Amino acid sequence: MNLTVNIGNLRIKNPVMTASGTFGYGEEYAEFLDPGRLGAVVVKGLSLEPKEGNPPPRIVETASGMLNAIGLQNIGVELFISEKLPFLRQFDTSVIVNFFGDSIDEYVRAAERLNGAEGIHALEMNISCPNKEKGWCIFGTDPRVTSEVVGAVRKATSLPLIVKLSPNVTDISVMAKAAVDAGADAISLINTITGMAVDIRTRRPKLGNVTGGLSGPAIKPVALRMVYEVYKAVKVPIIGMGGIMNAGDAIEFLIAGASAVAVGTANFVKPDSALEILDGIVEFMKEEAIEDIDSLTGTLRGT
Amino acid sequence: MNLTVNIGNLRIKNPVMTASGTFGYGEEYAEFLDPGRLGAVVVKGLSLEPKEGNPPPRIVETASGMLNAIGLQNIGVELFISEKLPFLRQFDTSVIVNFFGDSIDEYVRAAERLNGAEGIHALEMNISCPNKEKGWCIFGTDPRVTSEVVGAVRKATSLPLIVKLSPNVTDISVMAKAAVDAGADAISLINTITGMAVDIRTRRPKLGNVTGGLSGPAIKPVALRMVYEVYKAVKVPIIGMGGIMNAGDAIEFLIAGASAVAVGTANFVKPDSALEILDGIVEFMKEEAIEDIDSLTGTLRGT
Amino acid sequence: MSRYFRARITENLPLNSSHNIISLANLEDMEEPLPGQFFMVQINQGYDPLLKRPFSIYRKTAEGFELLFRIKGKGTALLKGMKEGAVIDVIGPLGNSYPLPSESQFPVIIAGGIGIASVHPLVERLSGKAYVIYGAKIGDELFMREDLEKIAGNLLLCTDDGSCGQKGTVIDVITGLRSRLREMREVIIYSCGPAAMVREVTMFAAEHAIKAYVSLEEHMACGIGACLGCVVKTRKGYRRVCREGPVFDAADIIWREDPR
Amino acid sequence: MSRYFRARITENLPLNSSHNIISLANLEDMEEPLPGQFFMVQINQGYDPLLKRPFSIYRKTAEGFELLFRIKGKGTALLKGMKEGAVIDVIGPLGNSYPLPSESQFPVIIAGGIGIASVHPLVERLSGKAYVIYGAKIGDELFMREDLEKIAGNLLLCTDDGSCGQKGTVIDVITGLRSRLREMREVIIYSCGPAAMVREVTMFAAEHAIKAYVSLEEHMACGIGACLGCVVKTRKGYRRVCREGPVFDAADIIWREDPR
Ligand SMILES: Cc1cc2nc3c(=O)[nH]c(=O)nc-3n(C[C@H](O)[C@H](O)[C@H](O)COP(=O)(O)OP(=O)(O)OC[C@H]3O[C@@H](n4cnc5c(N)ncnc54)[C@H](O)[C@@H]3O)c2cc1C
Ligand SMILES: Cc1cc2nc3c(=O)[nH]c(=O)nc-3n(C[C@H](O)[C@H](O)[C@H](O)COP(=O)(O)OP(=O)(O)OC[C@H]3O[C@@H](n4cnc5c(N)ncnc54)[C@H](O)[C@@H]3O)c2cc1C
Ligand SMILES: Cc1cc2nc3c(=O)[nH]c(=O)nc-3n(C[C@H](O)[C@H](O)[C@H](O)COP(=O)(O)O)c2cc1C
Ligand SMILES: Cc1cc2nc3c(=O)[nH]c(=O)nc-3n(C[C@H](O)[C@H](O)[C@H](O)COP(=O)(O)O)c2cc1C
Ligand code: FES
Ligand code: FES
Repeated sequence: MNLTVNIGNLRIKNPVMTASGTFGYGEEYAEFLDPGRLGAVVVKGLSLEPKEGNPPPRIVETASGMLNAIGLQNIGVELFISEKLPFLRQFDTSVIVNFFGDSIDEYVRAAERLNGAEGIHALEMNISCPNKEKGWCIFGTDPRVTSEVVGAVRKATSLPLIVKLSPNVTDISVMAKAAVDAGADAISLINTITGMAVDIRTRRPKLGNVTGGLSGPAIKPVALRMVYEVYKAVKVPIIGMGGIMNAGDAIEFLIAGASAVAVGTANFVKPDSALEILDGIVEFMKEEAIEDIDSLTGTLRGT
Repeated sequence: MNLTVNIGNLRIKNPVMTASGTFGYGEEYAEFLDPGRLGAVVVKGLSLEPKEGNPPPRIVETASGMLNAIGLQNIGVELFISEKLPFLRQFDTSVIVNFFGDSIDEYVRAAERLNGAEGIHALEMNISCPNKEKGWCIFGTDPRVTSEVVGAVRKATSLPLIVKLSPNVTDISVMAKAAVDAGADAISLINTITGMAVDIRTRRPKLGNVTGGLSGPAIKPVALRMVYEVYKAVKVPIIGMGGIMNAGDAIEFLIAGASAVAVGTANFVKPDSALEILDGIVEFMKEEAIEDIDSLTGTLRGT
Repeated sequence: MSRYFRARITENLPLNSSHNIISLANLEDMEEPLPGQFFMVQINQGYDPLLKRPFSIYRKTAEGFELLFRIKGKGTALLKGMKEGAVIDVIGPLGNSYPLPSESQFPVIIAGGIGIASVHPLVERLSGKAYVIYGAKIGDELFMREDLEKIAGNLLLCTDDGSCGQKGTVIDVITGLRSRLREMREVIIYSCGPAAMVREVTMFAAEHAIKAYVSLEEHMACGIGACLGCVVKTRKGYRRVCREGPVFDAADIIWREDPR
Repeated sequence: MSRYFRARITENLPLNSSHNIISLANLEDMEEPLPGQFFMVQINQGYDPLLKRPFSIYRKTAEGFELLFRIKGKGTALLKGMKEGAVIDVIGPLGNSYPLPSESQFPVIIAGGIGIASVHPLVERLSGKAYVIYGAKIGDELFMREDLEKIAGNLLLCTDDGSCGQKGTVIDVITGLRSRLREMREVIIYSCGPAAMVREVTMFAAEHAIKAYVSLEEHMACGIGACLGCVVKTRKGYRRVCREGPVFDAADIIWREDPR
């Protein structure tokens, strides 16, 4: 049985990875599952300089989901390379580094710095973050800005480049096309959907940042639809995520067009979810006599 | 205690209404709750001509939500007026007629016909439907098309005009502004978020129409955020909906900026939800010594 | 008397690993159910699962009613886990019912698997007068046989593996009866079971110009006719299983290419 | 030995209408918990509620452990409904713990309401050696008193309504002890309870230059330090309650304007 999939010219050993920001830098979860069995570990989003993040509360549970407003807190590229990367290098898995910036220049400099580091197999650009120059609008909601920033980063790195799309757009396929035309080797989606919650007694937002990102099973139907739309629009591999809790969910994403999947919120619910999902996919392939995982991707029938 | 709220120059007796398509034409639910106690009954979306709708399956349950692909099946404006409206006239409530068209001309003609009918207190335009002329793109995802169709309907009716927005857009406040500038007396939101589900054994979509609209508690955080954004953008009254299951949910929408709320999917779960929610709001107003429901709207603090 | 009431679980008995019979005592009055009608039953505490589940009324009891259910997915798994004493919301009785046979009609009831739940009240109603053909994959899934022996005029059991009754499907059985049926006075078929089986029954009825009423299933949200979610295609257009159905004249149904 | 294991509920006893004590038997080995540590406990079947819930380890038992919990919202309501025999996932023991007092330090433990659950293992550990001040709104919410009488060196109870022990808050009690504390050798305070109370305790400690360790609460997703969701503001920057906490040196905490 062949579980390997290609993300640009990176070959990962199986289609299950962790979603950025839900798996830290791998250390905390290593106790609950062997990172060496994962297709890839995607680390918490990094910026050039350390970022302190948003004031608490940062998390609110919602129906079959959760809102988070971490505010992209991270230790910065330098500390990551010196303190976290060595730990990840021990494992027989691919390390995908998620990163972001609040200006195109910051994106480029972060990408350049990461490019040099040993043990990084691919970069995932988070473009669902505010653009300081353009009055804090989100990079990933305007195809022109998207292609501008992706194009700039593309020049700055020789690593496989994954662009992670924001679902908070009218037509996700337009964003995917813009990213691919600008040089993305792969597309990952979806990032969280912006939402909020209110404490009716204090009449205050339940999140320190007022709004936050919705994740978990609640958003799965939306994520799946967007993966399907992007699959019809671009030729590059897709990493699907959004509410994947079990193998069945993951397989839905593969059938809809994803080549690989990322497990996010599920890690919080069951710390060994990612491997349980991998095992379930293998089980399914046996039952359905599927030899090669690639032959499952985009096989949605009757449409 | 004052529960009445104004939607344009329509005064409804309390802020709780039913969401279009989840309450039929009122007949089925009259057995479970007294429509006369509702602020308003919003009927299933009507088109000029009857519409047969989508092939089954039309419904799939999802985590804390459901996908529907009814395909706007309805009996058409004429039959509604002759066969359903008389029933609704018996009750001491406001009747709000939701309608749509697949061309601007159809919208206008439907509005004109409804305008004449006795016992209709307001119109709610559903612009989350495909535009035949513009290659089936959705009216409500382009501000120019939105203002064009709203402007045309505005001229065709003297009734209070509510424009119901689609959440499948990058910036909901832009759509709200377009609708208001074109003459909308009020804004209602959100309609369903497009999603899908896949049967992994048959590899077919679980919906006959492939994609459908996500509703229920799963979407509440997104709906609440959009109501908050629209409240900051326009001055007209807002009817908030999306996953409202209990009084607490409804009150969150009021605090975020809604003047009234609509109860949708909750009707399916508990057929008397709408009145339970109304009673809960009254209870809350007593506890918090709130005299006038209006004084709750848009009172979100610390932002 | 309201069709929205609460009921307390008095017993929740496993019949085998995948089927339970659950008994409920009504806390409010219930309308008299007709054969073939169903309830929308609450199976959740939180919002996942969210919707009520439709279940045929297997039997009316002195204090309430019984449901016979198969553990299919997460809702029925939760229902299986519900303990005696738990109180749940119920909407119903809902839908139409099996039209009773006229004097001149000889009723043949065909049930496949859990479909027995839907036709059981009809078998009771026609006590002794009906032919009942009841099939399942294995004998272990032919439920309440003793009880059926008593109330069915003539009970023909069959299993795919022959572990109980005749080896074969209900279609094999009814086909075997062809000649016998011909001799009989006008026959009327009532059937409920897996979509594929019900479909074959309608084919059989059409071939032999036999009147047949079948109970169909579709996913439901409201259960009362308001959402238009549960339609099936008929020669009269889309019809709501929860309202115009679940029992349909077999001749009216337009079957989908792939029955699920 | 893993910090992710399953446990079976052996008893789920209501202490009053809004509080239960639940006993669990571990199905796998558990690491030895330290005073002040907590578990992330599964309370769901479907996906709503979704996240595990953090609970202090009230007491370690021969077969497993006990939690003392308040029915706060939907998760704890579900936990209250869980029956003996149910098996749930548990992550832990998690977080840091109360640093034990040095020989020269005299421990004063201050618990408000359900906060007793967090400090109870410390009271056990310091058996007889600590002053314990335990307050609640009403006497009905001062739990396990007999047990505390035994293990606390000196137990001072108080209630807002005076229905049990001294009338007033734990702050009133500790303030009353001021003079006595001064005479004593170096005092160290350990405290857990409602945010507003813990905050006042830290104020008191600051005023009187007393070392204080307090246990804080924040909403949690992972419970193990990965999501950065549970931070509190400290003089060293944001710190994770689930990892650098839940026990913090009171002097380090920067309180929010509105403690919730
Ligand atoms: C009129 C009617 C009467 C029924 N009577 C019985 C009965 O007496 N005994 C019995 O065991 N089953 C009966 N069913 C089927 C039963 O409703 C489903 O097995 C049940 O809803 C499955 O729920 P689940 O959560 O376990 O499965 P899931 O697959 O997890 O359910 C997911 C969603 O699909 C819906 N769904 C799945 N299968 C069906 C189905 N076959 N029909 C309708 N909705 C479905 C569920 O209601 C839910 O909304 C009846 C169905 C209908 C329409
Ligand atoms: C380290 C730690 C130890 C705790 N120990 C205990 C204990 O021993 N006994 C006890 O009764 N309670 C304890 N709590 C509080 C307990 O976790 C909450 O009361 C519980 O999570 C509420 O869940 P709910 O679903 O009933 O409430 P809901 O309000 O419905 O919960 C909604 C969400 O908010 C979170 N939440 C709500 N209140 C709190 C809170 N005070 N702290 C953290 N998260 C919260 C929930 O975990 C959930 O994610 C502890 C909290 C922490 C952080
Ligand atoms: C707590 C938390 C932190 C996250 N941080 C990041 C991040 O730093 N960068 C990023 O691209 N996505 C981040 N995400 C989004 C996830 O990677 C993922 O896209 C999203 O949660 C949907 O997947 P899920 O529903 O499986 O969680 C975060 C999500 C959560 C819940
Ligand atoms: C079965 C169903 C049918 C619907 N039909 C319509 C419709 O005809 N017109 C419309 O504007 N909205 C329609 N909606 C959207 C609802 O009115 C509402 O905007 C949406 O469901 C969100 O609210 P909820 O989460 O409370 O259901 C429909 C929703 C459902 C679930
Ligand atoms: S389930 Fe709503 S119409 Fe039948
Ligand atoms: S709960 Fe995730 S870091 Fe503390």
